[in-house]
Amino acid sequence: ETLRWANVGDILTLDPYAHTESGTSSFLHHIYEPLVRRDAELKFEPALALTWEVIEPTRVRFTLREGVTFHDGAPFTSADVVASVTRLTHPDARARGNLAGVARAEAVDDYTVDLVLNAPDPLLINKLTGVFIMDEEWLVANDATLPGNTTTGVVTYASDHANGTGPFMLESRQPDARTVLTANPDWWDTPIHNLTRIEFLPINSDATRVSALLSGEVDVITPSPLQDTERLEAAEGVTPLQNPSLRTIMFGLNVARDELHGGPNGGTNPLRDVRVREALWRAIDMEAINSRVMRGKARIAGSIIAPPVPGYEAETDVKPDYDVEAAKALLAEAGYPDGFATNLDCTNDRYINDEEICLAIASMWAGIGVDVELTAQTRSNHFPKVDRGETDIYMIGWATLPAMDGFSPLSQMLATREGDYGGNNPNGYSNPRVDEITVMAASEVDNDKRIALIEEAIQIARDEIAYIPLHQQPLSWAARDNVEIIQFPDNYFRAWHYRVN
Amino acid sequence: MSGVASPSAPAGLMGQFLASPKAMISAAVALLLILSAGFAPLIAPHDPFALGTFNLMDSELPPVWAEGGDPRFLLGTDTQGRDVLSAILYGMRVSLIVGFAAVALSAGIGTLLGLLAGFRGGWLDAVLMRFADVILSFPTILIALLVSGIARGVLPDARQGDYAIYVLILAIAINEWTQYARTVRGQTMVEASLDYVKAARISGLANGRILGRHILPNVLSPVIVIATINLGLAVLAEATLSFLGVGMPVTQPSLGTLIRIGNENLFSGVWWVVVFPAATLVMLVLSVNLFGDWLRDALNPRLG
Amino acid sequence: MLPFLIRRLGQAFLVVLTVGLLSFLMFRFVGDPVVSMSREDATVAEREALRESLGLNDPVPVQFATFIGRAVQGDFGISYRNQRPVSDLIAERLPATLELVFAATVLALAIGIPLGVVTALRPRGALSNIVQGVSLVGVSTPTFVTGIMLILLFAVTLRWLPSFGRGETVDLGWWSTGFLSASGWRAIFLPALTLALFQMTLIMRLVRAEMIEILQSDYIRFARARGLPDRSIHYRLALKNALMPVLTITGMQIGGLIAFAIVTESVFQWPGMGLLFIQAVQFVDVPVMAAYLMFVGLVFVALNAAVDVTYALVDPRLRVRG
Amino acid sequence: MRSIPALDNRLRIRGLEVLYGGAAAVDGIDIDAVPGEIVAIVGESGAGKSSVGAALLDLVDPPGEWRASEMTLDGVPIDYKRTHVRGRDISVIFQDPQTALNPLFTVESQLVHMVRHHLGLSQAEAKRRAVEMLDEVGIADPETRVRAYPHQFSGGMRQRVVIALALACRPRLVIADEPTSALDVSVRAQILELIRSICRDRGMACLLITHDMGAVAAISDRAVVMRHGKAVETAPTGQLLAAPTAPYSRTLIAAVPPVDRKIDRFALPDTGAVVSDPSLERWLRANETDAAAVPLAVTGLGKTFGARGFLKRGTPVHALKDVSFEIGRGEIFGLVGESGSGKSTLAQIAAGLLKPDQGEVRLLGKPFSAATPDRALRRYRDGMQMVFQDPFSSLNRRMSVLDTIMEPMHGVPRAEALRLVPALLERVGLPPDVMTRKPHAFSGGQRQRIAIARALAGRPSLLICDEPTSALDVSIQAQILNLLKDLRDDLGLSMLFITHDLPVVRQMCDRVGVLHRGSLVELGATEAVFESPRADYTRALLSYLPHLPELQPAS
Ligand SMILES: Nc1ncnc2c1ncn2[C@@H]1O[C@H](COP(=O)(O)OP(=O)(O)OP(=O)(O)O)[C@@H](O)[C@H]1O
Ligand SMILES: Nc1ncnc2c1ncn2[C@@H]1O[C@H](COP(=O)(O)OP(=O)(O)OP(=O)(O)O)[C@@H](O)[C@H]1O
Ligand SMILES: [Mg+2]
Ligand SMILES: [Mg+2]
Ligand code: NI
Repeated sequence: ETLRWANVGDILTLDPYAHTESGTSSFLHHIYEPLVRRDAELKFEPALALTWEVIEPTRVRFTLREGVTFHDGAPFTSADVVASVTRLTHPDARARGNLAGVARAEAVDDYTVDLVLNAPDPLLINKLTGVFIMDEEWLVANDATLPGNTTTGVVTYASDHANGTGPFMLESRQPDARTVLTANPDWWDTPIHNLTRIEFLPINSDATRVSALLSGEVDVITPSPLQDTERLEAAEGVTPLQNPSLRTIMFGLNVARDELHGGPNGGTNPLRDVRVREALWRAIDMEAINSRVMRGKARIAGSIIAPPVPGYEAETDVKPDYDVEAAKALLAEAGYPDGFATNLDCTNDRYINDEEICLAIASMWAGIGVDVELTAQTRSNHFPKVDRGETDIYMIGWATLPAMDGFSPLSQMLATREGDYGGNNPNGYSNPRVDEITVMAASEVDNDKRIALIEEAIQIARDEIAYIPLHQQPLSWAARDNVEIIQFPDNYFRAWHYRVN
Repeated sequence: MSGVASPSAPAGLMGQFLASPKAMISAAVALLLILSAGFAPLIAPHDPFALGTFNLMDSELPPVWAEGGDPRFLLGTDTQGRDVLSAILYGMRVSLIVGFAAVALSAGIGTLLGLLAGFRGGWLDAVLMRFADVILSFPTILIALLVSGIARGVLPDARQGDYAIYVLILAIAINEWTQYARTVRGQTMVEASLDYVKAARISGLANGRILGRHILPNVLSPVIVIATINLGLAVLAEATLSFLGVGMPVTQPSLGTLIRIGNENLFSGVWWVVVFPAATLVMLVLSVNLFGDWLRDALNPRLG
Repeated sequence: MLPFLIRRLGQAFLVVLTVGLLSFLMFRFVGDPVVSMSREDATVAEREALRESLGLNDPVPVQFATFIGRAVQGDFGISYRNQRPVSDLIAERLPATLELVFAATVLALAIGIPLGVVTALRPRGALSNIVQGVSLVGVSTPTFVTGIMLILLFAVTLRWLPSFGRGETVDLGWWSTGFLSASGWRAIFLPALTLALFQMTLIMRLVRAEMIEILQSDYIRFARARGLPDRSIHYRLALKNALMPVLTITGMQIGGLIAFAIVTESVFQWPGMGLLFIQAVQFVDVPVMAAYLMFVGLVFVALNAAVDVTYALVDPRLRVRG
Repeated sequence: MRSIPALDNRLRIRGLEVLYGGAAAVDGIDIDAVPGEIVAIVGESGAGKSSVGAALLDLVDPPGEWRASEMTLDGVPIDYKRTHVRGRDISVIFQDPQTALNPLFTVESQLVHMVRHHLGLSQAEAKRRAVEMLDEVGIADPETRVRAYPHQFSGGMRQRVVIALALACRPRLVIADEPTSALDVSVRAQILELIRSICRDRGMACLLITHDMGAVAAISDRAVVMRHGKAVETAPTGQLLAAPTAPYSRTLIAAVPPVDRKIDRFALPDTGAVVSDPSLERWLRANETDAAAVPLAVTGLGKTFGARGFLKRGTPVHALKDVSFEIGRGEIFGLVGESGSGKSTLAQIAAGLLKPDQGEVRLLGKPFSAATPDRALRRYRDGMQMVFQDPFSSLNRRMSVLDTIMEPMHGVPRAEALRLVPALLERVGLPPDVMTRKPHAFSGGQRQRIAIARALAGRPSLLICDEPTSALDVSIQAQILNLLKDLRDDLGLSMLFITHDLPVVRQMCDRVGVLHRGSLVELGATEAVFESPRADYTRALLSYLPHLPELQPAS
């Protein structure tokens, strides 16, 4: 059976180490496989590795699956893992951050391989789910052992050819038009799917994508605009598919500066006052946003991480009640009875209905006297601006991927910006205990202790309202009735679980 | 001997106007739209630019006559609960400001440069025309990106909403002045070769005066015609730019922005969010264009 | 002819250099490529290293010199987004865009010219008014709306034509064409129509204006006075004269069409250069943007030259003597 | 002269009317013509001459309509519904050979198209016919020339091509509407001769529409004088020229400048004594500059135009070569020469509108040469004014008469100017109340008067007139010439008078220079040059002059 899959964007490249985009990873997962993959519940499950054990704090041993072949027929062995790890950790590899902390791979025998770490890494397995294994002979034969790189000018054969071990094989690729996969008859796993062929059809324009589904030209679209849900429900033969995702949408608050960009506000930065932050949060009517803007499909959040993510605690996940009067009272208490002026920066092409959400919230904040100057712009302008600290309040979405672990927001968004930490914390949030926890959690190999640490930090962030969480945005896809599809919260498309009837 | 009045006499223009229903209807529609946009703050039932005044819970109400319509919102509300009618009136205002300003700017620059190039000739002409080629090879869309990019770089702390409108005006004007320049240049060259210009020179007029007093009034009528037609095009260009994400911000939507937003809701059944702004835009552009067309024909003595 | 070509070449060089400068200036401001190029959770150091390796920390003149130095050698570098040579990307996308533009131009001429003639022959007739009115409605609607409406009508409701893509393509050397398969023909129709609409109206009006003018000219009056039949006067004699300026404008407009293809291509997912460009803008893929802009500039200059040469070939008054 | 033809008329028109929006441009005219006869239709501009031709071809422009009580060709009523009436039965020769031929088609394809359509010849026969026709109209080497494009022919040859096209299907009647007025004197004579001989040889009737009395005298058998849509007189040509009976015919004939003798003024009945305001006269004379200065002295003037046009092809044109002459005070100096001989170039240099390459001009003592800086030009032009050929383009169509005339009056207070302008208008024979009108409200002759008034307002000592009357019909021309002469006599103006019309020169100028390809080939007192030309070129020019022996002596 053929599955025609229309996605919003094309994959960037076929070279798994030359990009950092999750959409591309999701697609390449059909061709290439990691040592460890996630199952239908997103739990770890052996893939190319059968077992693994920590034999030294910085050395992890993997026993590889035997009898696996690459699409060109070459057998899969430890040499392939070594070559892949070498290629991925090469300084020129765009995606080398995906395997940060791994020094090298050492083959023990044909089916045993050690990963040598710089320091103990509790998240190694998480990272490995995103590390696809390439074939050494193929890389050598095609002179593709070096990853492609913009600066060095290396152009690799691997960027438009592929040879993996995965359930599907590349048949043809026309960028931005059509990439065709065929089922791998020699796949080591027992297929659940009944697909013989996947046609991957990028369609950028939302309306066109929906049209293509309605006209029967494609079987599934990812994503499907939320506002078209009702129309798709009404249409013959197609169904909208919606489920919560891991991505939490929130507002970052700039507490680094003495004054806001949006206004002098009497020489103060109101956002430094936790009461102000609470007031802002209380003034957001998330129910309204969910029912109107998100068509009831989002999950209102009180925590900065989603339930499936390790480190999530239901107790932390509480949103203060929507209460305009209380919000006004809090503002008055903080010394801003007439509100204050601030900028609000949002994307308009990154998250589901991002612009609409911000506009609605700006309007709600205006109701408690906060004078909001809203800027909604494209991501390539939004994020650099955020990173330069030129925003007061800004929108950000965090899915904790690819690790899918609470350590990700902890180290990136909560820890003070210094060294490897706080890469996404440009707004000056700093709490010594959080920083302490971060360092401890980074190398804590006891998972229970580690989770407890993360939970504590996230609770602190919740208490101090370091971020104002809004919701977990839904996954919104749509498909023809004859396809059976599972939506994974990490927004991966795993066609080897799908069937066309 | 008797003087014969030529058919393109100004008095005849008014007469022709009154005789052409097409001209009168299009002018009336254009005027009505322009006026209602101009007086939007007075006639619009709501202020769609004031963030605090709309309520998300009022969102997606259909027009009054449809089932579930709310009398407060004549043409329904958009996905944010904004009154569509008010948004259209205000949006048209933004569109028209962009259109008029861009047309005025481009016509001004283009006419001036065209006059100079046509009158002076030589290297000035060559440089200006080659420059126009370069500009022409940069489509409006790209110029808008360029201008907005530069604005962002030059005004680092400025907020998008503050300068978006100037960016749009500049972007459209930068692209369109070339049309005026080319036309005016050609026309100027024709006029400058006519004997009355020589006569003026012999009468001791300086070049500047000759340009301003003699040539300018005579090259103006094609400029007026292009301007009317470009007004429509500018409004349209603004809409396209908004579609590509370099247009007006959502907080001050223009007609183009409204259509872009509405376009996202094309399938969702809230047709009024896209149909009314789009119809307004088409009506505006159409009436202005029709009028411009008529004006061109009317000013062309051969068709008189 | 030779001095003419030399002049044109010089001019082309200048235009492309200016375009290069402008596009270069533009990159500084469209956004930061580093964000799109790195992982969401990249550390500050990782991003800084990337920025450094891309040369974004060099002084602006150094960057410009490097850029131009490589560009004149035809090396536009490697795309930030796909890590593939930009020249390959452009070459890969060129056929799609050119075929689209070609189809749109043919469509615009095939419909625009007859309509222009018809409306010129009876400038005040009812048919003329209707045609002009309808065509004006067409151009008064933004391209993206027209595109979606056509998709809704022809793809979703009637299911006659595909809503996206190019259909089957056949490779002829490095050129992939959609003209050799039925699905290719079906696929090109809607985008070409969308793109052609504006040109069609322009050509129609131009032909109309020219025809009206020419029909008043002495040589047409003379032809009439010699008793030549109207049909041959209108279509054989007058039209040929009227087409001269149409040729110029059409030629010049092709540059504009390539630019406007950006919108059409993104609505119809037409895998051409416009789509490539718009994605490059979103990603801040500087090398691709630069190459695209310079390429469009070059095409424009080339078209200008081609129009002049054709003009000289078609109009005997301009032909080289001897 | 031949006698009035017999009754076997080729063409017979009775009661022809042409109406434009209700107004009759042709108001009941009868015309007859026999085979081989050339009937001239003359009259002032707008008299309806062309409308007669248009009606005969059923080509009256749409809002207009025509009717006739009788219209027969060889006794058969003309049925315009038949396809081959136009082109095969009746054909036409247009005025301007530059615009009458489609530039994009070869002469052959235009001819072939024509004969194939009307005569149904085969392609090969049609081609043979095309060559024959070119041969017949006197184009040398027709086999090769037939494949040329119109722009590859000179004006005269183009007119021959036009005639070939008109006559290709051997029509029985040809209408020639101003067939020579766009042509040079030398060419004009040849074309007239060609028409004459073809009519005679083929027995074709011809209606010659013209205001050129020379042409009428040279080739027509009979003439119809039209005025305001009516025929005021129809008579054999000789008789009409010698003894016009209708008053209008008399005026018309009197306005024709005679070639063979000089008359003082044209005897025009309706131009009475000019009203002249003494204070205006004083004002006009108040500006007289140093009486000793020579108004205009030209020495060794040379001007070369670079190659021009698309792709910069072609060779440089030497428009003027070493031209020297002087104009004395109160003198009218005539400059003649065929088209392209450099007359206008000289005028423009003298007016400081164009820089010479070599030599020097002195205008009232002020020098002007290649070295003169641009900013000195405004001073240089003081004391000089110019009247241009085309009264339509020489007035700014958006400026009122008042503003136009006031423009050269520097430093004159507005109140004063408001007094002077009406006086000036009266001086040139216009009612003062036209001040507020714009040019479109005036006829060509009236506009030329306004242009003269504007020139006078600059209080010039030297007036340069570049073909001031060639766009006007003879009666208006006579009025303007009279006016200019009066101004010279009353104000002592010096004039550089440029024209290609030799009879006009004879009537106007004291001295004359003949330009030929940029060189001054002859220079002398007018009478002397006319009576005993020295240069061959002058002799040739004079030989083309129409002879109007029958013209009655003007009083
Ligand atoms: N198409 C037209 N529409 C309206 N009036 C016209 C038209 N053509 C000619 N006339 C008018 O008809 C009258 C006669 O014009 P016609 O061209 O026959 O004169 P003419 O004797 O040929 O003049 P000329 O010597 O200037 O060629 C003029 O008053 C003119 O203005
Ligand atoms: N601006 C110019 N550039 C190039 N050549 C020119 C220019 N003006 C005139 N010439 C050429 O110079 C020559 C003289 O032209 P000029 O206009 O002086 O002739 P003319 O005697 O006034 O002719 P006409 O009787 O036709 O008015 C012609 O061959 C003309 O083509
Ligand atoms: Mg006439
Ligand atoms: Mg001349
Ligand atoms: Ni009269």
